[in-house]
Parts: sequence; structure tokens; C-alpha cells
Amino acid sequence: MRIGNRRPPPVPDAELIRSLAALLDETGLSEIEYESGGTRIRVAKGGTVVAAAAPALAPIGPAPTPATLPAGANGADHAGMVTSPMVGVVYLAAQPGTPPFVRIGDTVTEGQTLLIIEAMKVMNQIRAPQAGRVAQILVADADAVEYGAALMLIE
Amino acid sequence: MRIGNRRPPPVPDAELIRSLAALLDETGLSEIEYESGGTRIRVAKGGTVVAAAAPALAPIGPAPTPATLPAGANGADHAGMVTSPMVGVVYLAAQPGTPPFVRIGDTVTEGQTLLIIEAMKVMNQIRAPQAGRVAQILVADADAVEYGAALMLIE
Amino acid sequence: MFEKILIANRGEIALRIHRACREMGIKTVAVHSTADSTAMNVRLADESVCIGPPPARASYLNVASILSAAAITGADAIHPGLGFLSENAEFARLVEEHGFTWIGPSPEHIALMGDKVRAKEEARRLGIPTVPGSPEAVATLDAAIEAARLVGYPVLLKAAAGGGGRGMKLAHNEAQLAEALPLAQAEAKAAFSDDTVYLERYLERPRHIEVQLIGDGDGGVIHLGERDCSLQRSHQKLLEETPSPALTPASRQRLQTIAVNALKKLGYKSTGTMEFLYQDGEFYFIEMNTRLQVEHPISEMISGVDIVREQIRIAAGEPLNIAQSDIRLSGHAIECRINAESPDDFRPSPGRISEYHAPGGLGIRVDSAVYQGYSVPPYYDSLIAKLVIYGANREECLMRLSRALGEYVIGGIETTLPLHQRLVDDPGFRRGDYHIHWLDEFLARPR
Amino acid sequence: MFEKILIANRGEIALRIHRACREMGIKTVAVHSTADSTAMNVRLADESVCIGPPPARASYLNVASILSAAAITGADAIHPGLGFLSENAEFARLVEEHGFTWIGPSPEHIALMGDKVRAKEEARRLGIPTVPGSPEAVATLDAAIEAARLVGYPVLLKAAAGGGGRGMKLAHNEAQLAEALPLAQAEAKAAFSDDTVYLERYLERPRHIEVQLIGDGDGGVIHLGERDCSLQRSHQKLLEETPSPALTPASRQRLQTIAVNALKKLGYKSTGTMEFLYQDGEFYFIEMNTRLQVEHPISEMISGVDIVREQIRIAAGEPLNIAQSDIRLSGHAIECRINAESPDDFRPSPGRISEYHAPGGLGIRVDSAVYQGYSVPPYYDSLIAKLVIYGANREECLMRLSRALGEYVIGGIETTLPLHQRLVDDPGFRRGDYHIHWLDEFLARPR
Repeated sequence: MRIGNRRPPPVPDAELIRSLAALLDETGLSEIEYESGGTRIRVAKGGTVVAAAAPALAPIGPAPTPATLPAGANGADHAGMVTSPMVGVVYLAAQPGTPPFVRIGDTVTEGQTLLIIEAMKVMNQIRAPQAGRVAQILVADADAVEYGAALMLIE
Repeated sequence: MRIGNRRPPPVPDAELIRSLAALLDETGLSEIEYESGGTRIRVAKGGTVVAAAAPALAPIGPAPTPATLPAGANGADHAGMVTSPMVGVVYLAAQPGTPPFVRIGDTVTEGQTLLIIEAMKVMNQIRAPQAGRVAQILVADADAVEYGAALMLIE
Repeated sequence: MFEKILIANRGEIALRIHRACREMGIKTVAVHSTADSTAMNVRLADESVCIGPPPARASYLNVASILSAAAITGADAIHPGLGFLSENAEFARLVEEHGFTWIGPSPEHIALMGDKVRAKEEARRLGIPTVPGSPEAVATLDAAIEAARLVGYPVLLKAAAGGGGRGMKLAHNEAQLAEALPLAQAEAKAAFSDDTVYLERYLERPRHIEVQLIGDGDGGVIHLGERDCSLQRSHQKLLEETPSPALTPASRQRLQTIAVNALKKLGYKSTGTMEFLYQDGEFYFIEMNTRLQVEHPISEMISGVDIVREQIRIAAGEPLNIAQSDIRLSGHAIECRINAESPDDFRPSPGRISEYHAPGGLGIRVDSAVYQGYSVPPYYDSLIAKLVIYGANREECLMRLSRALGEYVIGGIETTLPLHQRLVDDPGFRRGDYHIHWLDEFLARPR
Repeated sequence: MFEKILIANRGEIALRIHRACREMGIKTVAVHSTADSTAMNVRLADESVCIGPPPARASYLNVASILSAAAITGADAIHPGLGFLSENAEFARLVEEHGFTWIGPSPEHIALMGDKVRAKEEARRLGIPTVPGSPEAVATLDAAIEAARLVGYPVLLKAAAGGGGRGMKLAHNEAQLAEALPLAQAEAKAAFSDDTVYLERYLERPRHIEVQLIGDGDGGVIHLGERDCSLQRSHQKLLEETPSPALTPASRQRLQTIAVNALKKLGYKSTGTMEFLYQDGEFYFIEMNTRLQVEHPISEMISGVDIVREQIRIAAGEPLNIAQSDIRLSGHAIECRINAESPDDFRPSPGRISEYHAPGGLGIRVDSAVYQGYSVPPYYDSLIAKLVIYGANREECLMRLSRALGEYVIGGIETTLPLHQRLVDDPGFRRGDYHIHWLDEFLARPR
């Protein structure tokens, strides 16, 4: 997602992907595979891109095109990742000023409300798909999210 | 050279190159390198081609485009290959009906006339660059030739 | 004028609309399914929002996601493009309810023309000729014979409850009608447990002729001439041209007058198209499309009017700033639909485009969102490019089309390019001598 | 009409001519150097002949090889394109001597206009205004002052034997003239061992305005309006537009009348262009180009006339079949020259094009012979594409140009695309307020 006034959700690998793309041009290689920690990124030129779409953006270079990642690419495939089932606005607490539904480190039970996504004035509760510990919260209160956006990681 | 009514000079590797190109598509490979005897051909997809231009023709597919080889590619680089320094019409004998300047197997001395190329009504004598044996004659009497076309092989 | 428009569509038409916005200084929001994340219209848009998974019902038909996307991006207006939600009156109503401007005609007009039976009644009310038929059901042979006499042979018996061809019977004369009636009634009874049938004139070799119209809802109505869309494969348009090689100046004049007057009476506000069957010098209304159409570019080529720009201007409340008298229809234009499908059996051919090179030069327009390295997803319509050719006259246009097809390179997938090449080489097509069944016959011919 | 034309050129202009031939049903022969074996115009041509090694003098300027190629392929006519041999009167003569038709004006007209001094004399004879100057040399200060009074300040002193700026001195008034004369004479003496100098009016902020003309040598002459080519970097045109934002209807009318009357008197038979400097409402003849020009497409866009087609028709002996009254100049067109060079220091940037995607849609024309994977050879002109934009008016044209530049992708080499984007964003350019020195000043500006 690229939207104007609001900040898009964090995309940890975007910069790395861009550097690899640049490296690809520089070296004239047709493909670079890069693995480090949990991440594995393969960039290929003029062709299909496995892990992310960013390098493929190059062909549409001249137009101002901030990276658009396919929903799900920003870690959403990770087991235990809770992703957004809709487009809307995230609320981490029931009311402004009230404590958030969950904090990092909390243990949650399956079905427990993690956050709310407002879409068309409807407040949709997003529930934990399984019991576990809240390892990461990837959105901030009032963030706009698109379909498939990574919300929280439950371990 | 592609010309309508007359036959273009023989291009020994064109077929091989086409087969390799086809094989490339079939196998989905990005590159094939092939070496046999004196020839080395590398075909690569959507990219640069070392030994010949034929596969690179693919991108302009729909238009009727018989192979056009860069002059010199059809074996002209071969040591001892005599190539045409101009565009014109080849004559293998001084006069119709008279014996040809040389025949396959003849030994020739440096500077000996091998054939004549007519350009703009001027008869240009093409001479042997070195002494040797006429191994191949790659053009027929009255053939049209372009710049760089392979004429004869002197060994 | 709008500051930001959300384009609720995909592919070449989304890009077409994006381009019009850019040229008007309007920002664009692209919405897309996960399958279209790297699409060109998404990359070129100022903002983009993923609205769902590949299946259209979960993304491009997902009203809640689209409206939410408009809300979070702060769009002023929503352009539905064509297909998907473009003729969904309920969606148009929701868009307005949520405070966005709908770039299209009123929900009432969409609903009216969306109901094919009401649309025909309205057409008659507006003085538009329709296919003549029996006013009501024909229960007896005498009634059928009498109705057929008035309508004129050949006639087609149709089940009133019907559709899908069941209960349909063709009769060229009284004898055949006598045979056909009981059969039609029996089939209707079996299929719909209702044996009511009616009859209408059957057109054997009609052309499909449509008129491009623009109304500002304020009395301003212009037409941009007709389009001949008779070249159809099982009701799918493949190639369109304007002007029609079949119309005489007089019949053209008559058609334009009928359509413009009707649109004025209707108080229609947006772009729209009235479709007619044309045979033996007569026009018969089929339906009206209350949206932009795939083949709109050929009308732009001969009129010089940017249809999408006018559509946006009118939605923003501006009146038409072109009078019919300002419009000079000149030259000839043809559109070839390049589909990602086999040119022989029309099997879809999605996949990666390994080579792409579009033709260029004088008189060539290509509307396409594909590029070399792009993968055509299997989930949507197979149209990937529109090759639009302009020439000073039909012959020049055909010569240019032929050379452009020869330059067009789309590798890695199958497309309809070879079929278009066969068409442009066909003497029948070159004569302009075809009708809505012609292409199916052409394809059935042994090669 | 011709059956087969040999196109003695390369790159986009060779492809432009090939396309015109194809659309007229004429077969084409491409001639090429070994560096251009895989060029698009070579691939698309019906026949091709390699005429020499990369250096132009050995291939594209190789008269013997080109004429032999025409002979062995049995071509009827030779089209020289532009540059290379296109303004070589001797070549034109040889072409005719060898029994081929020369697609261009008579060798006499080429020779006449090729000699810049004779051309100016001829222009005066034809009643075309030229830059006012002293009839003969000014030996004394009195003579110089007298001449300057008649010509009007500022004046430029020039060495009669001269050229290359040596012996040139600018004077804005009598005092400066008194200083400048001896200096100019001394410099002239030193540089050309001849101190003869003359003076002419110096134009400080002129625009370069040219008129596109077509004559059939038989009394038929039409113009397709003017082109404003003032945006030049060290005398190299970079962007051209038509109509000129600077001309009033009256001055435009006057220019057209001058040019058309002159061409009629000349009995000129082919396409040609008269170039003028324009300042303070006055036109001054510079030269006439007796060939097709790079920027001809913008005139085609506003006139609807296919200039290359007309050029070929006329060479085949057909009269003009368009009268001036048939031509309606409407809308606005701009051409951007996309060169394979650095947009900053203009260093040539040959090499492999790793990505290529041309913009499309309404009002976009791209004339280019490059494609993804093509390698731009280092031996020739750096022009690789012409982006030609049409709009109903200048503002629409500029908006469309901006969006098209944003879509254009040429990867792997440097091009002038970014410079064009800067230009289209510049307020001065958008106002149309520029002259022949403007671009050099623009480029010198700190960013």
C-alpha cells in the first residue's frame, strides 16, 4: 500500500531489496539470491521476482513509484502472523485513552480480541487465531491497513 | 543479406543457431553454449548473443524476417576466408564460357585473381590474400554479394 | 474539479482512466487484488491499496474494501471503469451515500437500462425503434399467424418466462409457424412450467451498430458517430471500426438524430452507448450501456474528443463545453482487441510475457497495461491490449493496421494477433461486407 | 507508383520511411553497416544488404555500395532519409544517372540551397527577408557608421574571408563600433590574412521558426504551418513545437505567404523547410533544408498530412492531391528528441538497452527503432527515439507530455528523458517564453 497523508505499514526488507536491485544493475547479473537470518530474498532482472516486487518496479522507473509490496509479502506468510482480512483503520484499544487490547509479551488465548479494524463505520474485532505470546505488533493506533497487511505476530 | 529474386550466400551455422534457439525456448533455459569443431555458439534469451544474431531476431517475430547475419558472422572470421570488400555481383570466370579463375583444390599464389566482383559496371578483381589451396568456393557465378560475404576459403 | 480519484478497476482501462486524470492534474488511487500488485496502473498511480485476494468477488467486486480504500486515501470520487461494478446501480448509490462522487450516470438510469425489458419499453417510449414483435402472448395458431403477418417473416417464437434459447423456434412462413408453435409451447412448458410464448421478427444478417453519446444532464448532448461492432465471436466483440462501412449518410443521420433526441428526453448525465441491430436499412434498439466502453478510443480518434476527460468533467458538475457543431468527425479508425488466448480455439493463455514490443509511428495508438516481464494473471478478462489505428480513410487505415500487426511482438503467451492479421487480409472484411454472424462463419471456414 | 524503394539511411528515420512504404504497398530494401545488422528497420524490411563496416563514410556514405545494392535488389527508387547523403547533390545526380528515381528535390535545388551564400542571394531574389547587413565591405569607420545607421544597432562585424567567430565583434552603438572596427580588422587580418570586414544586424533573442513546405514542381505548393525549434543546445535542436507560442495570427499569415510564394517561384518539387530567425515581429531567412526533417512528425500531427507519403507520391510523378484549403491545422504538437546521452553533460551513452517501455494512449506517437535488448552503436547520431505528443491545445499537450515522460522507460543507458521532464516543469518553457539562447542559459542555471 502507498497512501499519501498516512504512513504505510513498516516494510523491513524494502531497503535491502532496493540495494540488491541496484547491485543487480551494477553487476549486470541476471539473478541474486540472498539469505540472512530468517529472510531469503531472490531478485532477478527483467523477470519474475520471488520474494518481493520491488526490483520489478525498476522497469517503471521514471514514474514516481514508491515500493508497493504484494500484500502478504511483508512477512505475512510467517506462521503465527495475523494479517488484515479487510481494508480499514486499526484501533489497538476499545476507546481512545483506554488501555490497548494487548501489549507485546502478553499471552493471549485463541479467539481473544487483538485489535479492531474500522471499515465503513463498522468496528471489526480481529481475534487471535491461536493461543500464544504477542511477539510483535506491526501497526500503530489509527494506521490505515490494506488487505493482507501484517498486524501482529503471535508465537 | 536477404534479397528477393536471388539466393543469399550459404550460411552454414544458421540452422544450428535456430535449433539452439528453439531448444532454449523449449527447455526454458536462459543460455546454451555449444562447441564443436571450430565453431563455438552461445545463445542467450532476451539478451546479447555472441556468435550470431539469428536468435536475437525472435523479438521481432511477427514480421516476416528471414535470418540476417552480421557480415563476418558466416565464417568470415575464419583464417584464410576471403570476404567481399564491396556490394556487387560475382563472376568466377573472365568471360561467360571461359574456364573459371580457380577451381576447388587449385593451389594459388598470393595476389592471384580468384574472382571478379562487378559494382557499378566496374569489374573488381579479388586476389588471393596469401598463397595456398582453394578449400571452398562459397559463391556461384552471378551471385549477388554484400559487404563481408564469405567468398572462398584458402588453406 | 476533483483533487483525487479512486479508480475501481484493473488493466488497460484502469490505466486509461489514470492517464486522463494525470492529464487533468488529478491524483489517482489504484485499488488492486493481490494478483495485480505489480500491475502498471498500480505502479503509476499516486496511491494504491490492496483490496483483496485474486477472485474478483473478493477484490474488484468487494464494495466494502473499495469504499474503505476511498475513505483512508481521502478520494473525492470513484471511477468504476467498465465491467465489475460499473453498471451496479446499488454500488453507485452507496458511493454517493458515503460522500464520494460517482463518475457515471445516475443510479436510476443505470437501473433502468440494466433491466432489459424495462429498457426496451423505455426505448419505445422515447421513440427508438425496437425489434417488432407481438404485443402480447400468442396462445393460438390464429393469433400467431395474425401477429406474424403484422411483424413480418421470418419470426422467432420465444418463451415469455424464458431465456437461454429454450422454447425458441424459428419460422419462415405460415406452414413452419404451424409446426413451430406447439413445439415452442411444449418446450416452454417443460423448461419453465409456463407455455406462454410470444413472437418477434428474426433478423438473419444484422450488423451491430452503436452510437457513442455524452450528456451533461443539463440539456447538453453530443454524439461522436457510430461504431460498427459486428465482428463478434460468440457475442464477444473482437474488432470495431468507425465509421461503419455499411451506413449511408442518410441512415447515419437518422440514427444520430434518434439517439441524441432520446438521450435529451432521458436527461442522461455521463457517457453512454446505445446499441442497435441494423438490417435492410432499419435500426432496432438492443440495449444501452451506461458506462465507458472498451471500444471508446476509435470514437476519440475520429472526433478528437477525450471521452474519459469529458466523463470526469461532467461528473464534477461542469457542463459540456463542446457543441455538436464543434465536432468534425473525420477519417477512419479501427480497434483490434488483443486477447491473451489462442487465436484458434480461444483457450485463455495467461502467463509471463517474455517479449513485448508495441508498434509505433503515425496513426498508431496502443492502450495496454502490459510490459515485457509482466505475467498475465489467470483470474480476469483476457483483454491485454487494444491496438487502435487511425487513417485518413478506410483503405489507409487497413494498410496501416496490417503494417502495425506486423510490428507487434508479444512473446511467451498466445494472443489474437494472428487472427487479426488473417482478418485484415480477408477480402470480405476488406470490403466491409460482414454482419454479426460473419466472424463465426469465418472461423468455421477450412483454412 | 514505385514497386520497391531502397532506404539509404538507418535508425528511426529509416523505419519511418519503411512504414510509409508498407502503408503504400511498396516493398523496401534496407541497407546497413555491419553495426546495424540486427536493427529493427533491417529486420522489418523486405530485403536487406550490408553495405560496409561501421564508419559512416565506408557504409552510409558509400555511394558505390548503395547504388550496387539498388542494382542487385532491383529497386526503382532511393530514399536518402536525412543526414548522410540526403543533401548531396552529386549523389542525387548519380542516382538518376543509374536509372533510379531520387526521392527528393532536383540536384540543382539541393546544390543551390547547399551553398549558404548563394542561398541567401536567391532568398533575396525571391523576396524573402534576410538579416540586414552592409551591401559590401566597410573599410573605414565612416563607412561602418553609415552602414550601421542603415542596418540598425546592435551590429556584428564579420570577417569577409572568415567564419568560426574569428574577426567577429559586437557593437551596440557608434562608440563601441569605433572601438570594434580596428579590432575586427586586425583579427581578420591575423586569422585570414585579409582584413576585409562587413557588418550585419545582430539579433540578441531570436526564435528559430521554420515552415514545412511541399511542392510538386508543377505549381502545387502547400505549407503545414510553422515549427518553433528555438530550444537548441549548441545549435542542436532538442524539442520542437507547433504552432509557435510566439507568433500572432498576422505574423504567421505573413510567414506562410512569404514561404509559399517563394517555393512557387522556385518551382520546387519535394518536401522542404525554410528556416527563419524571428525577433521583434520580423522574420529573417537563415537557410532552406532540401529534405525531410527530424521534427516533421509534429506538422503531421496538426495537419493530418503524411509528409513522407506525399514526398514519395511526388517523386513518383504524381501531383499534390491536397489543396491548402483542404488542410485544417488544429491542435498543438510537441516533439521531444530522446538521445542516448547524459542529460547533464551530454556525453554519448551508447550500449545495451536493458529495459524499454514506450508510453501509450491517446495523443501519443513514438517514432523509434530501438527495442529491449537492442544495443545502441557508438558510431552514429545519438537520437534513438522521438516522443511526439498531440493535444487539443498547448496546455493539454504539455500535461500529456508530462504524463508520457513519466511512463517512458529506457534502461541500461543514459538518455535526455530527465532533461525533458525538467523542461516541461519549467515555468519559462510552460509560458512559451524562450529563444535560441534560452536552453543554454537554462542548462547553465544552478539546480
